Amino acid sequence: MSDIKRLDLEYSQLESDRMRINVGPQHPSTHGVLRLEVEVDGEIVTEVVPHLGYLHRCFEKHCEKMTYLQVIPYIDRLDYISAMNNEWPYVMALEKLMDIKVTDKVEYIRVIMAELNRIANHQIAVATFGLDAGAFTPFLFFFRDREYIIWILEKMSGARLLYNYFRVGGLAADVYPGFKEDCLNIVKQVRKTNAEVMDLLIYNKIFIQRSANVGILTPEVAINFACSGPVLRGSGVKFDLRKDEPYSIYDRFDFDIPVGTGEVGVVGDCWNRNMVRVNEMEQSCRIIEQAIAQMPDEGDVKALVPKRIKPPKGEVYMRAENPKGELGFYIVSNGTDKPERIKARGASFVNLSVIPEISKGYMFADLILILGSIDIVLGEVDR
Amino acid sequence: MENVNFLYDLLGKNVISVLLIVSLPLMFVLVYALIAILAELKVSAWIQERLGPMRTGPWGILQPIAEVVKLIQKEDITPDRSSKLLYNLAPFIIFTGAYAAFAVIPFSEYFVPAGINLGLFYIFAVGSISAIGIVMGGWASNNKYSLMGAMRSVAQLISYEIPAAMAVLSIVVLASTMNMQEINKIQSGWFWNWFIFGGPGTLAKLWVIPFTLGLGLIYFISSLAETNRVPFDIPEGESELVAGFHTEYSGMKFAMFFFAEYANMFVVAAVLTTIFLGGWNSPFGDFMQGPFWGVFWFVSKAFTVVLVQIWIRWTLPRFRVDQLMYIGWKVLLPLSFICFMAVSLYVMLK
Amino acid sequence: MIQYIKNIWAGLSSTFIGMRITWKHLFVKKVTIQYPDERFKLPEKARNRLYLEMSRCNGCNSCAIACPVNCITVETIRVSPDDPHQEVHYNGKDRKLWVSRYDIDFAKCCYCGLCTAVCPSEAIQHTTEYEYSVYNRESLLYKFQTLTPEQVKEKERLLAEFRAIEKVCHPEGDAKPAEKKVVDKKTE
Amino acid sequence: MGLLDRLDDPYEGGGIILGKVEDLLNWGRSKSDWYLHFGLACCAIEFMAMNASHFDFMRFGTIPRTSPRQADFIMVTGTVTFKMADRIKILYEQMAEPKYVISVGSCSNCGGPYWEHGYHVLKGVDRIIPVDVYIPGCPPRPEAFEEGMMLLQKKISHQAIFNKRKRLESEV
Amino acid sequence: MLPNEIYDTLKTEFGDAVIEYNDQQPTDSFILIGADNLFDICHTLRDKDAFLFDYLMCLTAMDLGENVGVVYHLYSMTHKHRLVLKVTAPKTDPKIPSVEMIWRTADWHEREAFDLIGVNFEGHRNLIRILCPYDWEGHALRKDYVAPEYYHNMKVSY
Repeated sequence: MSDIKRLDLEYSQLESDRMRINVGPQHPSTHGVLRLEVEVDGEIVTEVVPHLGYLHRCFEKHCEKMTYLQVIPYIDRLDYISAMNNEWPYVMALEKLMDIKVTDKVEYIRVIMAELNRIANHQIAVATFGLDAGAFTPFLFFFRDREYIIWILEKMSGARLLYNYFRVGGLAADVYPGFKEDCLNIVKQVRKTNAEVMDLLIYNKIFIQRSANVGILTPEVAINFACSGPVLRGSGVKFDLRKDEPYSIYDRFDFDIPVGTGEVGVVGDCWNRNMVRVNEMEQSCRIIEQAIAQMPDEGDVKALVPKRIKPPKGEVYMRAENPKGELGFYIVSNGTDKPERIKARGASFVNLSVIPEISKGYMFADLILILGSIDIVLGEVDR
Repeated sequence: MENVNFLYDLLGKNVISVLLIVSLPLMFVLVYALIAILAELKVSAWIQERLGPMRTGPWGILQPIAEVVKLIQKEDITPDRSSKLLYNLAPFIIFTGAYAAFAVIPFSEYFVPAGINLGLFYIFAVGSISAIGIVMGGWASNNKYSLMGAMRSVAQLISYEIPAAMAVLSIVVLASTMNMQEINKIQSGWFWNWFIFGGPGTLAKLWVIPFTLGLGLIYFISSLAETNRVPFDIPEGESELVAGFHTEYSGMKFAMFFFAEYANMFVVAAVLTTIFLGGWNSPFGDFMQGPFWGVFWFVSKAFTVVLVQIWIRWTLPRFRVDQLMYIGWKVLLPLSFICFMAVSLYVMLK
Repeated sequence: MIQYIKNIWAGLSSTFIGMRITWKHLFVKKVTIQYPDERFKLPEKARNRLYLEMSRCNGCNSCAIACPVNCITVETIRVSPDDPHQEVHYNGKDRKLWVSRYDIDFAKCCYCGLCTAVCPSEAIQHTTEYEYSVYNRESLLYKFQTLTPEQVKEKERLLAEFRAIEKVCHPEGDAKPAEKKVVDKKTE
Repeated sequence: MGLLDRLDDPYEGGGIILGKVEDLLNWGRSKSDWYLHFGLACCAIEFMAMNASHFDFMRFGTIPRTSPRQADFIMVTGTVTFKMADRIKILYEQMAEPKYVISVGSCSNCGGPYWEHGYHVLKGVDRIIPVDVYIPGCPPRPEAFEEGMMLLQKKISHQAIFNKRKRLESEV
Repeated sequence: MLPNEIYDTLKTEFGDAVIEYNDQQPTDSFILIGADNLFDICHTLRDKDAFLFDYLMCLTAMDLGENVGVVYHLYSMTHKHRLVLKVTAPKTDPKIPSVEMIWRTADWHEREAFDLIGVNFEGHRNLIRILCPYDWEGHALRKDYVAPEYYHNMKVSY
């Protein structure tokens, strides 16, 4: 495997004692089964080589064998933390391909579901980031709140994690009575916990010391690496598909795009990336409140499409703003009920590729934080 | 010092009584460690709105006993490519270092296993033994994570020894003795006679109180670092170094590390209690003062300090290794010098 | 120098703020649900273990087709007209197919709920039952058929007899082709 | 598995004292289970949720360890791929006896949704390491994890060190 | 800029290298280009002020039967317009110039395409497998792919 090693010349000519450490695939803070081959000079990281594929579950192969409806459970298992968000670009792509308009109620429910799931995802992201820094308690505060969100999602869809809820042209089930009150309570609870965690973790001096000025990602590098989501916004680029390419009904809501401000540290470091997530939770809360207020009570959510979905021959690329970044589905239909090819452009996959670039020269402990701040899910990286 | 040991009076100075006196702290360490483990589990759980162990005995109070029973039965692995002698010796050395410190800890007016005159000096000397054990264990394991953990741990122990020693030295200057029993006796009376509040003295001591408070804080922070507790737990920081220097240890040897960690926590808490918090003295003058109340006060004070350590552990994130050094050398050390000079000035003026 | 002191102060004060928060949480009511003693009430449509109501199942096989992971195996035998056990379906119609085998392998099942959505008679349903951990993986293969092996053989014999008679009556073979309908999605 | 695998020991006996000691030892092992969390995929998130406040796995006396040497059982939560399989085996071999394995979720039970076309998925973790308890679900509810844990505790407390015990009924 | 305008501009600049423009619904309109000039065209697309396609959204390789095709989805952060490029190469010798030097994000996408479809990206600095193990045989997403029976003594099929 000598060709995997790609040392820069200047490094390899230096005479010094370097140690190659294998971080992962089973390591407490690689967020799954990522393996990083790290070369350290004392404590300073000189090279990082990521090795992927420890969770390669052949998603794209399965897509070719399944009907369009059967693909949805597999899509849940891509980014299993935000399964609702995952399904959305897929069904949107098919709706675009088949030229289906969905009703307003469906759109509102989808928005609420996606934003709830976005909050849940960011809670995990911030929590595990704190865990990487050694703070265990905020992790459990966030998970306590996430549980309430999960209960709503479970009441809606029937499952706790992998929902299989979105359908082409509709949804699997209607809202339950009391849904709106539950959502508003969640919003309250999320805000309360966020305020608490701000004090406990985010503005803690030790945490700032650890995460500010670490893993700086400049906007140019971020765009060239096609980073998206909070990673891109943490670098100060105001780019959010919900605003820049408003899909569904996001143009009806009033919300801001939080970007890294450099309030602490510099723009593009781990702290700012993390802060973008915390701020996005607040924006999601705002969207949920508005959507609850605007949502029509009447209307059917069941899809009015034939049981066997047969889109016309064609290709479509649909992308949506996922909590982790841009998730795109490139669907090639050959006119039958099984897709010819589905390519998932995972946000984590692309965001992770920036790791070797931004972690050189920092300490080994920083590498863990940089990895945590990028918020990857290996299901989406390896597919 | 008269150093009355009531057991010697009771039984005479023979082999049995010596053994008894030696083993009493051991019993104490074992029982205390079990309670501390339970406290750690329970406090962490309650802070996080959980319940902690619930299904082993009522409210899970038998949990640590189950852990010990289990650890006895576990297979004891010696990695194939480790340095066998050092690997097997390391846990014992660490535990010895932690346990040896108990020799001079004054539990009560009448009970201190060895009331030597250089008590504080002895504690610092013995406390450094564990560094040898850690580096032995980390190096002999033949594991990169262990090695890195050991190196970090030793660097940390050595750096934080100095501010801690400065803090203790200030109190030595204030008390003009290194005998821990003597230091305790000086602090008798109400709680404002404790050295954390400047020790006994007239109102003129008011200006030195901030400095002694600072010294107490400096010693407490250094003691956190010396026992590898959060926020200074980088030698065994889970998220970076899997389990640090004891990654490769299993079974009883790991239990030794575990016990040594909690014993160390108690040692530093005991030193803090002795030199800053009045040791076995009742905080309320003569109220509840006496040899047996002394044990109660001493243990409860020390255990409160341990609880605070646990409390901090579940609140803070951990430092990075360079920040740790920065705090040790550039923050705590200068501050401890300033406090030391202030205290010296106070003693001179007194 | 001022920055130095500010940093120390920020470090200490934020630590105390954090400790105050954790101290408060030490005494709030705990949220833990102590599972074996008290349980969280699951919503009705929670998707856990599948249950098949055999009397409602008409052997249409649509669940096996809908299943993305092929964990359902259905085998059916046509009911021969002279079968002594004629059964009336839940909707009042006669049973057309005996379900001789209905297996769900819960080791494979992905609990997606697609099979319940397509079932015309609502025979297959997700239940709220989730406690069925086992020591052996074979125990996760659930067999739902109510017919005993002897009954299955009997039905097969009856069908074969009926077919033979039919063949004699209609030698051209305009009747339905004689087959034991083994439905397997893989061959589809 | 060495000492503890003597269920089929031909002779019975051991007497009251050994029996009681054995009870104590088994009690200790069953009540104190340190686990090596082997988070692989979706089930790992539910696993984290189970560790969180609402379900609180620690009630069962389970403490997470990150080093396999100190773990008593390994929880394989997620899809095991071929690239990963060797590592799981190594980790399992690094654990100290007595050791147990809980396989969580469809994927590690038998490949789950990926059993048919998954060219890169190991069809069941029991092909490389012996599994004690299978927890079905995709992913299982946190309560199901806890039920599996109780099942493992039951199994441990029925194991024999000194004298022969009856096999668990459901195990036969 | 709309795709057809981009096509016209490219056509005048590169001539025959730009083969075809397709805007049949419901397919996203795409431009088919020849493999030889891909690098230059991509370079122009990224750097020319009128295009400024600085964001490579997605790179997909697919098995088209006799050919393999690679699809590039481009986006411009400044002009907010998008473009789909398509390249094909024969399956027997699938050589396509690498764009890794233009968009660094293409690095892993191309490695993935090499891993799963077997497209040989010329000029890629580190073209090794990314998802499958390094000693894996065959390219799994090809339509004629047959999974091996055993991998490291572990049975592959159920």
